[in-house]
Amino acid sequence: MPVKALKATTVAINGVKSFILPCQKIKIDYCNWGGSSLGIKQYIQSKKFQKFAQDNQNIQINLHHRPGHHPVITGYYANGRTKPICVKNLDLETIDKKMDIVRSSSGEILGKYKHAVQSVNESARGIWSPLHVDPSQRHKI
Amino acid sequence: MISKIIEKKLVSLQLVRGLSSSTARSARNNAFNTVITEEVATKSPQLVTLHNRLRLPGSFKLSTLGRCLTCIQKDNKYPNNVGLSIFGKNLLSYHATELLLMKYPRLPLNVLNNAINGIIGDETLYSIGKEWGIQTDSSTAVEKFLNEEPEEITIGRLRFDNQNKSIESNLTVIDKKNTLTQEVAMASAVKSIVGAYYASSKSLQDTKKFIYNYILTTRHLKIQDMFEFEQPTRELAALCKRQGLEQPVTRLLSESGRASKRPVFLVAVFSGNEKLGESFGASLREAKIRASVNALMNWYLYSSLDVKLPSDADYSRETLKEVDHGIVIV
Amino acid sequence: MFSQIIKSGIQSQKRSVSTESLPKLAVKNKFKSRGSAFNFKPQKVEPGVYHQPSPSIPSPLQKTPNAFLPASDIRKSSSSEYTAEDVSYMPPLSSVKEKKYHLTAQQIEEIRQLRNSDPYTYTRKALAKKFDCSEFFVSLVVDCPPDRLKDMAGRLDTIKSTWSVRKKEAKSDHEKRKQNWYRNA
Amino acid sequence: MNSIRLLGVRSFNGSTTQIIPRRTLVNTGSRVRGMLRDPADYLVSSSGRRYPENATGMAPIISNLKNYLSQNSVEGIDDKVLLQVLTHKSFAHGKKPFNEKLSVFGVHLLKEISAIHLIESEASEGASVEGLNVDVLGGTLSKRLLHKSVLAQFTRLNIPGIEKDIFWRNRNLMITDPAVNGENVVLFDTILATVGAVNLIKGKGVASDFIGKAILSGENSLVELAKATISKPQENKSE
Repeated sequence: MPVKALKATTVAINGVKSFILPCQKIKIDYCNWGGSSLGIKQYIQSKKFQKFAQDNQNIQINLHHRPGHHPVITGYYANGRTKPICVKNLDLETIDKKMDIVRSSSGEILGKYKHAVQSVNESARGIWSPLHVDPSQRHKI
Repeated sequence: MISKIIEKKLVSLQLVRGLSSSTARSARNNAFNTVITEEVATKSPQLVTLHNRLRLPGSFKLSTLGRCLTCIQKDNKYPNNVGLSIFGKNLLSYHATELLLMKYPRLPLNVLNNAINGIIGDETLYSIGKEWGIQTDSSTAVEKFLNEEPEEITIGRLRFDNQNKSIESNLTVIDKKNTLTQEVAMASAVKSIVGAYYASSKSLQDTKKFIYNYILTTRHLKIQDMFEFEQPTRELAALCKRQGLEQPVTRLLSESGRASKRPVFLVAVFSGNEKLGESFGASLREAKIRASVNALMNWYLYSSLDVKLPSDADYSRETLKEVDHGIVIV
Repeated sequence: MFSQIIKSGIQSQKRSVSTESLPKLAVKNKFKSRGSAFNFKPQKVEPGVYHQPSPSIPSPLQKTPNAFLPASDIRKSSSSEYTAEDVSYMPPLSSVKEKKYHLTAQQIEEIRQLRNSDPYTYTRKALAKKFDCSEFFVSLVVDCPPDRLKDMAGRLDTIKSTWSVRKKEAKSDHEKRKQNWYRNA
Repeated sequence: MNSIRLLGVRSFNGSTTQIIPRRTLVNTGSRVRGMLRDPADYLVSSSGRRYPENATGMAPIISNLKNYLSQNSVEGIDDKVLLQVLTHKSFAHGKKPFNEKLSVFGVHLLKEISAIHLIESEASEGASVEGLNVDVLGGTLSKRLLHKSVLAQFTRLNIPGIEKDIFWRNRNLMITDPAVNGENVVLFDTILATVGAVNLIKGKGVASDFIGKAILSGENSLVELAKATISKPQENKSE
């Protein structure tokens, strides 16, 4: 009865040998009539947007005319979540910043992490054990 | 690459069966006259972004990428990716086996197979495909027709006969006859991208680099959690006998709280006066079993300092005298 | 810590100095240890090379015992005085029984017949005592007759039926924990 | 019949290994369940060859394999590794080093190299990708190529006398059909272990040339044998 094998558990680690940007698609909804879409319409025709699209060839960008609504920028991410940001009445520069936020976000729910470092590797010096401490320094009850 | 799509709100329609006429053509037979042409493929936003995301070389045409996303279907409009995915699987399984065998030369075969499945199995390739941003095509032919969905958007998505088709909001049809599940389809797409990578670059070295950069090193495998022993003490004794070591003896190193509710015994297995493995236990019996499990893990998970791969350019192991004996058979 | 330096520093030639022969770092606290555990003032330590092994069980992925290292590995130290341990103060859990292999073929046939003819009087324990061998060896020689197995299983079920629900749960939890023994978990 | 045999346990204390003689009753001849078996019983392969203990005993056994390898310009593989290539897991309860892991290494390399060979040379009716006929891979030829009986047939033809060199345990000597009594499986493992050993010691470059020249081309090459089995009408389906 030699050794038996259990199912493998693998954890995804992005960025070891290659980094794949989590943001895959950005959808820009605008309305041709509403005043709140003024900024987004300027942004779409601006040089900044051309440069953004040229630099990020790995992000699919959809322009979607959605009459009768405020303009929204939605980011679609690898973990399946989306990140909508309303850009109503915003001017060109702010919209550019919002686009950068959507691009560089990972799509995870924002929150505080308990530990500063999250690692998949075992600790280098192992789990501390009182029975392995040098007898001269052992804790005396 | 900006493309303007008018995404109309979907009108929920009574499905009209068999609208799209399909000539009787066996799914296996790939001799099609309609092939994904390069100029249609370059217009597809999904293909261009996927090509950039994986930093594929210029020789990797977008039409080939389009073919990688065409799984086997009842009425295939374009040639499918079955051959490519089989070829990709061969490339992947060689490199995964080589990596694991050279890193852990004494790994038992069943653990090796599970580990290979952990790195390049369908489940893993499904999550890799999602990370690569491969979108699956879930709209039916009728919805495509009504939305006037252009051809380049359709070929940019993973197309396959889904095993569970959702007709209405709460009704899904599960039809197992030659259909694919989401995992199998996505995995076949990832495998065929690997196969197509060799086809376009025609060099095994570059393909190996791609496999390592985008597939093998993107998963961390917890190999130490994959072992289970049935009679570790007997197996350790058989191992020591086979390797010519002295019969293992379990010794008590230190303990705490023997008379209390939670005793802790630190026990180690020695061959002569060399320690093979040690562990804790709430009872002496548990500690002894855990110590021999630890000793066997120390044996099976041996890894040398300088791991070299046969597929490296400057590889030669003339000095290698002994290959791993094999699994311990009790 | 120190072994890392050795591992990275000397790649090609054999290990010349062993970590065990270096003095251990005994950092003493100037004041009473329990009281000033949080206000630790170490005594002066002369500069030099100390060996501070990590107080934990080394993981199979990071360290292989010397006896298991193949001859071609540079970490293997040929003479074991570097890696041997003083086992004099470590008592063996059970006395080391030397396997005797003293039973002849006829005696083994006899064990089989006795066991099959009347398993209730000739139990494994009785046969082991009679032929001066281990009970495990008796089980190697002959399987327990099926009717006795069924009878024993029946008795065990009647005992288990008297268990309370809490005891049943405790026993099944124990079985689950025992599974981890065999999985290095 | 019990013969008293000095079976020793080598104790590893430092450099010297010391044999501790002790009186051990060992059973030879017919098997008695529970008795310690005399190693001489199970160290003989089903072709009557004894497992060699030293280098001189090893030379005649590995000569066929060694000649085959040197004919295909593959030198420098250690004799012990060649002996391990010829030893199957079923021999001597796995007490001697066996070739299971080498054959796993070999099968994956052979699959990859033969896949490349097929898509470059074989025609297929499907649309080719960058000039490679990838749709050959799903077909019967690629499945036949790595079928146990085809590879075993290949080994018999190309390495004469290999069946007698291999150390394995034949479960039932009465059955002579190689497909059933396990001889095909053992030959299949041996040729794959040879490929694995060449790959492990000489590297992938040498191994893929070896596969390209010796296995996939040449007079009775694997591809022709596979094609022969396809065109020939199947007499027994059990093949």
